[in-house]
Amino acid sequence: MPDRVSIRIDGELLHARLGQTILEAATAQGRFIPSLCHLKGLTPVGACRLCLVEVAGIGRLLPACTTPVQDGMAVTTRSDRLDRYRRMILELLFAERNHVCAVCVSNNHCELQALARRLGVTHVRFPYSFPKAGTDLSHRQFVLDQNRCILCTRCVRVCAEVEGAHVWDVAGRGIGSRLVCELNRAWADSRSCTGCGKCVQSCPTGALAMKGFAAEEMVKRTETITRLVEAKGVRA
Amino acid sequence: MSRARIATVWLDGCSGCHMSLLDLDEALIGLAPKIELVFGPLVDAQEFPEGVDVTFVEGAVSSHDDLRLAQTVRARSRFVVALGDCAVTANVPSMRNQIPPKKLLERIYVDGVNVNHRVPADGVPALLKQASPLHEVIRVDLHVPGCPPPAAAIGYVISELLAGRRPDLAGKVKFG
Amino acid sequence: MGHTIQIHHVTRIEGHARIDIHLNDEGRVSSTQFHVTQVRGFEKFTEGRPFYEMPAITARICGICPVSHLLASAKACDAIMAVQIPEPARLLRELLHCAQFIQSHALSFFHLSAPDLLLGFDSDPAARNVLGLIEKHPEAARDGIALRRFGQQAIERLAGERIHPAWVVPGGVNRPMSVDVRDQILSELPLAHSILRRTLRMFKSMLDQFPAESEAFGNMPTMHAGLTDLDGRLQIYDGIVRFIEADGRPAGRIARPLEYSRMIGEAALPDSYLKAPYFKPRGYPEGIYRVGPLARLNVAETCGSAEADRELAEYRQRLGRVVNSSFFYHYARLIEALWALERMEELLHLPEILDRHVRAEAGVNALEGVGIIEAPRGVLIHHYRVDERGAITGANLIVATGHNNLAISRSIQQVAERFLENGRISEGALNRVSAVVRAYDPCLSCSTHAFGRPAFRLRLLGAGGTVLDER
Amino acid sequence: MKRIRDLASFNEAREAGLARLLPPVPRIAVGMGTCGVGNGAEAVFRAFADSIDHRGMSVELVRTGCFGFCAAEPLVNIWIPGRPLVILQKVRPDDAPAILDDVAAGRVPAELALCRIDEWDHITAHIKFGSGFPEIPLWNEVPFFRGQKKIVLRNCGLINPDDIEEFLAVGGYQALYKVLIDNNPAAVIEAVKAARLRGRGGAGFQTGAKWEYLRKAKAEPKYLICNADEGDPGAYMNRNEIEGDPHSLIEGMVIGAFVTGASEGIIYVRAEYPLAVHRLRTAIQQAEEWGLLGEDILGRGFSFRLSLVEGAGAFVCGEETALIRSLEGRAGRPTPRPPYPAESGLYGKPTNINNVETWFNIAPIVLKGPAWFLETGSAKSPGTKVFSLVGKVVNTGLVEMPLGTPLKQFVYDVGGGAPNGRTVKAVQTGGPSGGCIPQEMFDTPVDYESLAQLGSIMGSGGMVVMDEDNCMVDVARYFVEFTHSESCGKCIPCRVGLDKSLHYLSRITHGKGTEEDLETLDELSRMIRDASLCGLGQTAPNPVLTTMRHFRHEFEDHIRARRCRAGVCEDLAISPCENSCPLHMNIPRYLELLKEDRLEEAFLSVVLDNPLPASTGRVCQHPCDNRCRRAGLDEAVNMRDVHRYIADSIYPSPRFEELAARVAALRRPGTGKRCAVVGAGPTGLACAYYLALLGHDVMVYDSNPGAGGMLRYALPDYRLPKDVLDREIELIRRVGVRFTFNTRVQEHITLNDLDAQYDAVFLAIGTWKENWVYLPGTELKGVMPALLFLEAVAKREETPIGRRVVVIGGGNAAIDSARTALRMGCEVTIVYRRERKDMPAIHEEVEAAEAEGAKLVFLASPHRIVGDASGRVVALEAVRTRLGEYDSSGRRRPIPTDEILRFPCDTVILAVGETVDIDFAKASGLKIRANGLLEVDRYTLETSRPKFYAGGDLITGASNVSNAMGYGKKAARNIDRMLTGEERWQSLWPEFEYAMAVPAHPSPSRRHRVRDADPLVRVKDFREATFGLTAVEAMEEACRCLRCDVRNGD
Repeated sequence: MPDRVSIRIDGELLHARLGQTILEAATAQGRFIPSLCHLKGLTPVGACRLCLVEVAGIGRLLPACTTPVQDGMAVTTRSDRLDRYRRMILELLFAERNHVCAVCVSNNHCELQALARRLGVTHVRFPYSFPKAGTDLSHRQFVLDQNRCILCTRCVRVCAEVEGAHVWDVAGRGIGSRLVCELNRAWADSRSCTGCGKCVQSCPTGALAMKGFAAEEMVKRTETITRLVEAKGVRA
Repeated sequence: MSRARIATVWLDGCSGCHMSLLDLDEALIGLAPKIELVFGPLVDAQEFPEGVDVTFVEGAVSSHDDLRLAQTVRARSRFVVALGDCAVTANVPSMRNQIPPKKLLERIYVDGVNVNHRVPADGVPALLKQASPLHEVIRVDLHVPGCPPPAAAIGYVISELLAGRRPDLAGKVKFG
Repeated sequence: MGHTIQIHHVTRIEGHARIDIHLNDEGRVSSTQFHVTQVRGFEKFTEGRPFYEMPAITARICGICPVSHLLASAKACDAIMAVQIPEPARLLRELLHCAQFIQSHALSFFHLSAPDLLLGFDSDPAARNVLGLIEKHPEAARDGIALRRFGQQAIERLAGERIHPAWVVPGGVNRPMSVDVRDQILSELPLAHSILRRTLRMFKSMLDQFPAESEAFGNMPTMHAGLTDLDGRLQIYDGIVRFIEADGRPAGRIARPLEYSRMIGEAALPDSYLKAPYFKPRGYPEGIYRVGPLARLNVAETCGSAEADRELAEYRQRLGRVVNSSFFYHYARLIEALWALERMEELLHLPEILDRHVRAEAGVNALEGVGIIEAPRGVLIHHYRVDERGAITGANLIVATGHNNLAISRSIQQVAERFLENGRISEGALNRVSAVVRAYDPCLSCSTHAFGRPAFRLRLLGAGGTVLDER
Repeated sequence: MKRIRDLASFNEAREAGLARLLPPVPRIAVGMGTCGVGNGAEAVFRAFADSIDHRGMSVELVRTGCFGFCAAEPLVNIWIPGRPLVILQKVRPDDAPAILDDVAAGRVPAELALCRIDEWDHITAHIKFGSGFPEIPLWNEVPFFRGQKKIVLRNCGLINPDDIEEFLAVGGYQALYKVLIDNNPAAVIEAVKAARLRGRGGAGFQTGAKWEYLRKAKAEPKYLICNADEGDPGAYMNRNEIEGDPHSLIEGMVIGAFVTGASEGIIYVRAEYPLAVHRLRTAIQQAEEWGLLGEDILGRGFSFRLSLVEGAGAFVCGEETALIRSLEGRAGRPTPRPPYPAESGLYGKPTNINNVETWFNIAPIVLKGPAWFLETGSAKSPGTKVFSLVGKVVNTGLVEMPLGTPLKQFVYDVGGGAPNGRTVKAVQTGGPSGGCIPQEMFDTPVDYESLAQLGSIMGSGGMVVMDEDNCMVDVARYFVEFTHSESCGKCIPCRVGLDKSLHYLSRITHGKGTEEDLETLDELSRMIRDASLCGLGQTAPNPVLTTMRHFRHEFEDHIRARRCRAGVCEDLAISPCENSCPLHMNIPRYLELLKEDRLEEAFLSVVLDNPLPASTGRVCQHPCDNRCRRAGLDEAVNMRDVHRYIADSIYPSPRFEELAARVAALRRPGTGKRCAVVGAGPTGLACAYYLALLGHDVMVYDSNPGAGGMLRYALPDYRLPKDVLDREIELIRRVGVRFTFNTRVQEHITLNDLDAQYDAVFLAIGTWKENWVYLPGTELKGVMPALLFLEAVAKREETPIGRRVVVIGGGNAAIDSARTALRMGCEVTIVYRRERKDMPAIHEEVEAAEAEGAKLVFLASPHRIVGDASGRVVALEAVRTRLGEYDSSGRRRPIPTDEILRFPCDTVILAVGETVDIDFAKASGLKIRANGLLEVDRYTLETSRPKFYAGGDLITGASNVSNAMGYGKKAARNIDRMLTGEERWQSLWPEFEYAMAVPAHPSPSRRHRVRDADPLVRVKDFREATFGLTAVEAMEEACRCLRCDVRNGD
């Protein structure tokens, strides 16, 4: 089997490595496919559905982050339908919790906010849920604000896969899903948290933040996570 | 050419969006001959007039007064713009939405005072259960998010509307 | 039979309010009611939020003076962290605040009140606004816009945004000032200075045109409150809150912010979402006092800058040591703006203002913190309680217009009695009722932590409470 | 010792089993699946056991699984050696002694017998029970079983599931033996592929192909999983299959393991199925002991370990990747595919998952071959599928039908249609993720592709039948509520999207929805379907999308008219009776007012809701009866006759003047608007009355010399005395309505004239044109249409009627004609082509006609009218029909036979339906629909011409008085809104103050009925034939109301 394959992305012929996902292949060529749950270096989960693309000959939409490239694959990353669906998904996220961007620690540095701007979401047509979502301020250094959580599980994965602590997981189901620390403990009471802060740095929104950072101050350094994973990979 | 009849309305917001409108600065002087400001915090008009071309609404819908005014605005305006995050998303005013209004008011007017421990009820509008974005109570023609939206975006919207075009805001505005 | 006049929206103020004027059977004013019609509940819904988010959240109380809330809030947070912020940060915060004073005072004077003063209280209401001003008095309008822009631009240069910047943080500010910014602001000062001088000249020349207004716009003996330093100089960022009697005698002071509640009590009103603070030693409602430019100049011995002090001297020569007519809020406002400009220049020339140490960092070191500053409209108090983790457990906010609530109500009554004749109500008279409210430059948005409907509503109610007329 | 190692030991075990299945003594087997136990089978079993012990009888008593007919449980099988197996139904514990008496005597209790089985094809074996009992129907002669083919359920309900030897006796483990002996796995996979067996879990993927992937996968070990996580509400196929025949599942899995190379098997079964779990555990243990599972199976050196895992009841764990995560001990959340389980499944190893039912099909395919399997079902979907048929059908239960069977066969033949004469509206297939298929599409064959085409799915086989009492919006809401709460929450479309879908649907059911909501809901649903990660999300919008596609009008009713026709959405109605009333009378209000002895207010309440209460009180079809919740207690409240009583107490009394004045005083101030109403029938009168009350100037035009339309000219006097009608019309005059009689539209006044003179025009012309059947002989003398006949009688005109009359038809006009003719001294026969229950006429009227001496002939389709040389009628000839298939109205289609019936007569009255004479409309620019009726907006009743509205028969065709009046009322509301730009409707009703409390202890009391005059007396003249309720009866009837209008918090 050839190591390299040729695929078409939006009509353009590109080369990709076998084993790469569509998202990796596209990103390597500088192409943009929106995503929120994906973070390079962590196991892709295909949960946010923003990276859905159309693949010729396949009836359903496929997540670019988990679908491996195949030789001769023709991928469409932009279409009227995909644009509409992506906007709707973003709107659903905004409607789900209380994203008060204006006063958020991650204002102007938030991936959700940036995607909304980029994809032209100017309002949320769905009624807001305005749920009661709490905060966990117990940790000395960090804060969990459920109001801003989009359940992308990057923190869950980075903690389990990179740090090896598995402090975070998702409890409940459906609309009642929420991030929990271990078996629903206060963060400060965690027995496995190493205080490494990788979860904070991988979080795309203001859900996980450093304590004491005021509005607009929380800039996440997701690329450090990716670099760390790559460095580990080299070591291994 | 007749002047465009423009109104500005402010519901449950901080006036920041109106201030951002004023931040057009000298551009306001250029705008003055093209528009007639028929209602708003900057002008003396008691009733929201009929036949308004464009109404900019700042603020979330939070009380019964807000709701009524929003409905009047819709009935009497050709084009309604939700201006700023409070009108678009309910923003900071919505932070009260998890709390029953009664509790909220009692905290302020019963627990929070030294004299006359009681919630005002005479001549003041009742609070709605939740503060809502404008489009959840009336049809909105254009949304301009931002806290506040930048003056440039507001200027762009006004000039496009005056030119009879529908402004395309993709990439120009954001929440927050 | 008796009437009540209702002003539905008081126009050209920053907030939602309505006025009811009750007339008795002889058609004379029997009572007035000032309803502030919005409430937002910042005190309650901030519970549970991390305290260091408070500046950004409470700034959303008001888009006109967000800086005041940012600063009061940041000061309360400083107190919770129990830190003394670096001196350069203190200077930068004050600098920012001065810029806000200028833009806010410009807005109040030019955009909101100048239409009354320049076009006339009785002029056509349809054109009695800033656009009308642009048409009839383009120079004044341009001056107003330029002066406001100067303030807003300075805020933007320092803090990144004109409205709701995120620069002021607990412990200081989050970025030092660059030399470039300092030089830019410095270069813009002269223009602003010339506008202010011109405006003051113009205002003084007009003073004689408003004898009735000077006499009846809330002309009453009340206490006054404002911030000064130990030497009695006008302060807006930090200092001691002094209370004086209507004749100037000292009445009390708040030296330590945490003790504010010894001096200030709050009363709920049955008919307004705006609470009424009062001078506690005197009780409610006798403890009426005023805050804001008029009060500040009454409380202060001097401004502390050369030109402003010259103007202050002239002001006192004209009106006396303690000025008790609220009509002169406008005059005091212009003098203050001049002072703020001079203070900006002074601050910008301090070498340490460019220092890079602008932030103190700390966690929760005190479970309670109070920040008191002078907002353009008067004393502003933020009071927070937190738990060990830093979550807000209680907040109380007393804003400038709140302090003035009782005074505004009385002023309305005074104007109503003076200008309503034979139970009839002319548009101009109604406008004066609104205008006296405007003189206080009330920020009802701040006061109810809501900004609301643009104008007052006015209702004329019969003795039985039936609505006879609505405007 | 028990281990089977060779054919000899195999046969030995079979013989032992057979001896238990067909013992030398009678065998009694009680159906004890969960369903049977739930219906009391335990007690029945104990009763038998006690009785047998007590008598010391020699009887084998065993437990068995469920035979599938849930509606008839508990089921008991009785086998007496040499006789057929007889299945008894609805057996109660105290039946046991009598049954045992019978058995002892070699009999079976015929009255309890459901069916008999002479011989049974177990597919893997054939059992002959015996012969006899010809009076008991064979099992497949019972409608419920007709058409069923039991492949999967081959053993269920017949063998003892806890006894492996009985399973062996019916050919169990034979297929496994064969596969192991043949030792040709590839051939088995080929056979499964050739049989085109598709996964019965719902997705329908080719089982053979899946097995092949697993066989080819390199990694070890390989896992086989049986998905028994059946979570659809209302579906219980897998439960019963396991409970009835656990070894078939095990055998299928062992075969699968051998041919794919899997060494570990796991059955993932719901913990909510304790009995299934218990029987499986027993079966696994037995199979291991017998050497059919575990190490060295059948001594052929092949090993396969099978274990059982109980799922915690998450619906999403039916999705294979989520199920695997759950087995691994992680949260049951699905993962994207690829990678597929065949490549990387449980613990990252190759894994194959099949549904319970799929495994059940394996042994038959192995033994009988793919060709045999292909004989059943459709080309693309061979074989059978088990469905759980539940909901609004008479016969509920587990049904195994060949794939491709049309839906209507399930609903009507097997299910027996809706109970209580209701109309079936839709079937939901595939459980909460499936779609609703409307009754018009019941010809659809039930297979994977056809269902998908309609937006539904096969799913695991749930089939929920819905009738007119089901609100389709509520149905969609219910299913979304389910999937919403079962969503795992991993992907956003499903997690948040369903939450918002539910929000919109709830909003619509609460009457707060908007048309924009519908659009958003549609777009959102499509997104959820296309963008969700797993099958749960991808299929969850199906109920919404299909109901919006097939029942859009119901959504629109909720949104635009704020009505829920089914009366399910409580916020949209005052009470079920009010909701069903075409006039939306506030029935609980007048009942309560009467109960409080406030007759005059009760009258006001009635007459403000309905301007012709004395008429409707006599002739309304009373749909309210069908909705009355009292019927659940004893009988429906007689609401119609109470309002007749109220009207009859006032109209002829001196109080009339005062009350008429009170009604007239409610008239709103004059608006100065002028309205014309064309037609003084019930529709026109209702509209005119309300328009006048609303302050408009109203003129009613009619071609007749008096008002009332059909009420006056078609309803015979014995049903509605005309002096009663006159009083009602007098009241309508008092509120200001004026009339112009003897004026026909187009002839005397044109629509353009009306347009010029009035601000609004309401057209309410009735169906005066008789449908003419194309029957040879209609030109003969003595043939006449019903309406002309009735009109002539009403106008006291001469009618050329003979002595012997035949009436053709089954509607009210037919019965009216018959009863009128009887009163004229004729001998009357009514000929109707369908059955009695299909007659559209009011049931009581049919009975009255019969009592008065009319002869009724059913299932006779008129064929020709025979005349003599002078052109006079001498007879009617009809063809005897028999009942055929169900048509789209859910009634059986009459099919002609060869038998000819002849009815000698001199008069034939045709009452086969009426239509509107629409010619006037054609010339006036009014749009006419394809069915010949006027086109109007469903909600506003506006016609295509501005200012013109229409209602009643003109837009619906022939209907009944209340329906017609309902349209008039609705039109008045819309016309008023158009004229004034305001919604003033509610302002017409004064505040009625009355108690709002439900009766604390409703004591049982029968419904009071009106009394009829003696048929022999009443048939002699036209005096009113029924007497209304007395004051005491009316009051007692009012007291029977359960006050459904009272809500919590009132």
